[in-house]
Amino acid sequence: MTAQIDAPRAKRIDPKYNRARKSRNNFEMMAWLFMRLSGVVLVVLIFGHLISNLLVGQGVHAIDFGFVAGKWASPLWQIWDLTMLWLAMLHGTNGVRTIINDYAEKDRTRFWLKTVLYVVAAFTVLLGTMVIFTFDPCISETFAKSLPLQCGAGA
Amino acid sequence: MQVHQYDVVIVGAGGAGMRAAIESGQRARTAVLTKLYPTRSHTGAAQGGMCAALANVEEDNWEWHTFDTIKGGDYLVDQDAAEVMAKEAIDAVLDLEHMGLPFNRTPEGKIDQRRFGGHTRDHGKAPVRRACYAADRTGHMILQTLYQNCVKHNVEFYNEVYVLDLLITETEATREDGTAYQQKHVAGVVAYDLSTGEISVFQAKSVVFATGGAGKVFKTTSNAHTLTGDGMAIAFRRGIPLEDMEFVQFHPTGLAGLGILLSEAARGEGAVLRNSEGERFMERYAPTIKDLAPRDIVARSMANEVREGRGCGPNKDYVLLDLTHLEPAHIDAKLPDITEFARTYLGVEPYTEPVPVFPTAHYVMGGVPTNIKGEVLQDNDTVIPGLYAAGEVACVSVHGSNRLGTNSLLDINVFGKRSGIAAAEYSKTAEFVALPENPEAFVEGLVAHVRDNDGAERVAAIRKDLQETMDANMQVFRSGDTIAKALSDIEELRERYLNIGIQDKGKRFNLDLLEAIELGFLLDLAEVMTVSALHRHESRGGHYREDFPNRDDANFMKHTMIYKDENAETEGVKGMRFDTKPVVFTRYEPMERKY
Amino acid sequence: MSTNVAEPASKVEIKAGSGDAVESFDITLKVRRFDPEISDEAHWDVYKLTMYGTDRVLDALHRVKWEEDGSLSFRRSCAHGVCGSDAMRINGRNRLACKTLLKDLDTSKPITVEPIKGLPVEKDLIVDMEPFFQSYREVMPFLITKGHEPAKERFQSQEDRERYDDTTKCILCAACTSSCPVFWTDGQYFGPAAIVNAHRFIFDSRDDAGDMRLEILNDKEGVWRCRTTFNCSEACPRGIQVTKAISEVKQAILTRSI
Amino acid sequence: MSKSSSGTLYRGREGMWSWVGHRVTGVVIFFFLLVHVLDTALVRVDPDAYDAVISAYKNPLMALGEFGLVAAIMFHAFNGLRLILVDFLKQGPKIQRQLFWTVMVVWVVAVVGFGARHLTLAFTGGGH
Ligand SMILES: Cc1cc2nc3c(=O)[nH]c(=O)nc-3n(C[C@H](O)[C@H](O)[C@H](O)COP(=O)(O)OP(=O)(O)OC[C@H]3O[C@@H](n4cnc5c(N)ncnc54)[C@H](O)[C@@H]3O)c2cc1C
Ligand code: HEM
Ligand code: SF4
Ligand code: F3S
Ligand code: FES
Repeated sequence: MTAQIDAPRAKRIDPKYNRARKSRNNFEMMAWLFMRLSGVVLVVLIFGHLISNLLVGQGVHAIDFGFVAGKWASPLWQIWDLTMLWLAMLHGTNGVRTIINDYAEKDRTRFWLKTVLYVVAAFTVLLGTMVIFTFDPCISETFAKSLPLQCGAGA
Repeated sequence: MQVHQYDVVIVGAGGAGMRAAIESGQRARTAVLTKLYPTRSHTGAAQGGMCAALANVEEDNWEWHTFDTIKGGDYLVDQDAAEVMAKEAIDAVLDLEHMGLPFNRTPEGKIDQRRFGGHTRDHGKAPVRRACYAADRTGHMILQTLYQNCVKHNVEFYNEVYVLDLLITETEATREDGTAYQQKHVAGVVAYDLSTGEISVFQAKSVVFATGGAGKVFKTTSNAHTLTGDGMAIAFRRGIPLEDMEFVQFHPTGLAGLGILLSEAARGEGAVLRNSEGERFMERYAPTIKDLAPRDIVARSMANEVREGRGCGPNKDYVLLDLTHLEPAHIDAKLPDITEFARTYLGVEPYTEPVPVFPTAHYVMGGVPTNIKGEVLQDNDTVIPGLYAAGEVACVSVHGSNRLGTNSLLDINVFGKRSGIAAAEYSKTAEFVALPENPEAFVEGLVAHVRDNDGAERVAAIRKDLQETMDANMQVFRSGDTIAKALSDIEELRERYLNIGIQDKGKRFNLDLLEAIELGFLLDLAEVMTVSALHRHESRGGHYREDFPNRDDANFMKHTMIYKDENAETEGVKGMRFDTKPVVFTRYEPMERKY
Repeated sequence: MSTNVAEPASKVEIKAGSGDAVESFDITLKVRRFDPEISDEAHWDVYKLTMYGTDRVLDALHRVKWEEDGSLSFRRSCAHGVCGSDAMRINGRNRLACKTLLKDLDTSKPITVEPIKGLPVEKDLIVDMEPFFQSYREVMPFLITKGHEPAKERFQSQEDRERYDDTTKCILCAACTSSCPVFWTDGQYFGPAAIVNAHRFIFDSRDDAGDMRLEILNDKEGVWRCRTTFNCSEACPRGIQVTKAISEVKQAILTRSI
Repeated sequence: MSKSSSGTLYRGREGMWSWVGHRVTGVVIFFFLLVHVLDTALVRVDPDAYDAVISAYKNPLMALGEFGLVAAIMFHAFNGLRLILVDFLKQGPKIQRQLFWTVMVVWVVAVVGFGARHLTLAFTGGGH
């Protein structure tokens, strides 16, 4: 049963306690600052989003393809949603990055988790951006009929 | 077993040890061995201040400081040493400031100073502001600052390494007058690593002892659990004498029942002592400086009030420290920690209620005899080359029979620095002294004996009995009878100590084992203290004998020296030899000590 | 400078002191034990003790060590909260055992005592402090000045002295660092204590190396890892506003870079 | 590190628990956001599929889920603002506990308000 007693503490500093390689640049500071700045902006954007989508009029029941199409017909909402998408994704990705940094125990795990995170985040941001920019209300027939001019359909 | 080699080995990382290390570390290959992490040392508990005649707030000079130190020590002070200390005090404070110590400041931005017991202007005319301070955390700041500077200078520490033996070899030598004697040489120390239980030898050209005090001989004490007088006892066991061990300072204001210290700075800032009748009784005992009289006088006055039935509380066994007339803001600025102690530990609010206090064992004036360079003496004047001691473990003697408040933080800085420099310089020219054969044998035997003994006696019980008899018989008031009683109790406890058994038989962090070894040190020291006290048929400074209430300069103006000597017997104690050493006088004639 | 106070009265009325004798009570102490020389697993030991009103958790531990089980190991020295030896987790929170009065705890339930978290446990309540001190040493915790040393003291105004007063109180007990959820994760974070001790010099008007320290704490393991959970501030036995100090350092780094 | 360093849970206070909450809600929102972008992307692919997915959101059970999500967002948002105040207000660290309780009150009010509206809409079936 007796566990081996090796010297619990080397006389001098044990190398395993030495901090991982130093990173002396402003990245963590900028990330920290970004979390706060984006946070403030996100409050406005997300609450605007929630109010318009879930509280005004019929609330969630009003949401359908037409609702979205109607919203994105206005450049204001396009920009709104686009900024929100980017900020939220950057904010969220950085947040999750912090969490991975905290809890991953091995450098390898940390590396892979972060790679997956970045790929997923990049994909999502690009997809979302594309959707907003290349959104085509006319792919829906019902909708195309109600917006004949824009879609140039039914002519 | 491992053997390490260093030019200088410093034992202890309190104020004295680290001050020495800063000097020595820059001059020679130095290791500091300490049983506690450096910042845990008890220097950090010191509160009130460190004296130096900076004259930042009022007229002052080092000569007055010398005089106060000598008078405060009831003329048993070696005056050359006191002069050195008072003179170098100014640089000692400035050194600390330059190292970064955050002193409180005057409106002009200079180091602020405040009053402290026994420090006066112009030879006793009135209290003077001489104590440099940082709130009531002066010791904390000193300890931190010194540690910080050790980090700066990359001093090598061996933390939680207990030194348990000093390696001494002897050679035949002859004195100038032709008499033969055994010259001691220091070869190193033997240490026990708490974390592994390994014993290793540190061979060194110079060794500096800075292991602090021995307050744990008593029950009620301001000292840490770890202040068990290791350095004194280790030196004593190796034939080095102990000087003036009968003089123990009882600090007047320990929290009643607990012993936790409330600094004299409280009185320096205006607090006063009161008895059960609300009387400021110090006006009767020391009409000039009242509550700021030296500690021995105040402590005795308090004990006397209690004895005469004017104590407070359910058992009438303490007096009160009254701060209620001070502004709360002033208290917070100057005495934040000690008022918190009162709140935390006694539940008393010092703004509005007086705090129960009673004398607490505080400081051992005696110790390992050294000269003003910090060199340890093997008798009245023979230096042991390469062996130094500084701080509370040493007896230079700058404190005589009663240390003035703030003079210890000064002592550790002045003599810490001196011994650090001297040790490093010595190591440059000296050779290593050959290690004795089986250098670790003694410690191995000691450890094995304690670990393997399966006796029925418990260490804690013996220690408790020791502390109780010392409190009862060797405290503020003593007499031949009480001292003899203490001594006979100690002899009994020694018998019991032979029969101890500990429960922890492991190697890792075996504090059970070390407490047992420390108890051995305490017993040795208690014995030396009582034997010294029995011999001194007078009252002087911290040593007050009811059977001899007066100072007797004709017979006792001399230091006590106790040696371990198998062939001798003193006061019925076998193995102890008694001797005396003259006091050094320069310019102050003994006078009656009145305040 | 000491303000002059009016000479106190020679005699005052003393209220009849609260003459109550100290009460005694029973407690159950649950201590987390671990000794790798005996077993690789930790376990709980339970002790029933009768203690008194002025007793602290440290007294209870001593009682166990001295009267029941000598192998119980913990560090302690000063016994009044100034040396920083005995930080431990008492009822789930970091405290100094010598500063925690038993009567202030709920004595109807067992009092749990465990080692502080995030540092390797060596035996019972003793942890390896080396990683902690390592971080401390890395922030250059000492005064660095340029130019000549003055013959007298360096001047410092009372306001300048006050500026860093709070962080000079640190006793390096590690209660803060080992209460920090970020420190628990991988032990790489510098931790609040190191930042407190850097703060002590960064804001000392006499010091000339504040920038270097800010640079050190701008590291990826530096101040930015703090998530303002305030465990440190709540744990600090010296009442240091730890999180505030960290915030001030963050702000100093920000203003310096912008 | 030895196993023995685990033990009981650390009894943090407002600061620690709000951080746990902040972290959990942050991750939850993040994953929702990924899904949300994906489902919204359907508008680019097939309106009917989009409507089908969205109608799932209108199911009362999902409404509860949405309610939870919005509650999470609100907690994260309000507490995020608190953290920003703690970081940038001079008095921030000192009043963090008061700020926390303010956040809780505002959050409860907002969540109850939102819940009343959203859940009535969801359970009464709304217009469609
Ligand atoms: C509560 C209190 C308040 C005080 N206030 C003041 C004041 O205001 N002004 C003043 O001038 N004086 C004051 N004093 C006195 C003064 O603080 C001490 O006398 C002084 O700090 C002692 O310093 P030192 O370096 O000799 O010992 P310490 O600081 O006690 O250090 C001893 C060192 O030795 C080490 N050690 C001990 N034994 C061994 C061993 N066997 N092996 C290895 N290492 C060992 C310890 O680890 C420690 O590092 C006060 C004392 C107390 C208790
Ligand atoms: C609504 C407005 C928001 C505000 C005000 C806000 C605010 C913040 C702030 C200030 C932080 C930093 C916390 C810290 O450093 O301790 C943070 C962290 C985080 N946020 Fe947000 N945020 C918001 C929205 C979001 C959204 C939409 C997401 C998801 C995509 C998100 C995910 C995260 C994550 C994962 C973290 C990291 C948590 C941690 O490290 O513990 N946040 N948020
Ligand atoms: S900041 Fe407080 S809790 Fe942290 S080490 Fe210093 S004294 Fe201990
Ligand atoms: S506990 Fe840790 S997260 Fe920050 S506020 Fe204190 S350092
Ligand atoms: S024993 Fe010194 S802080 Fe508790």
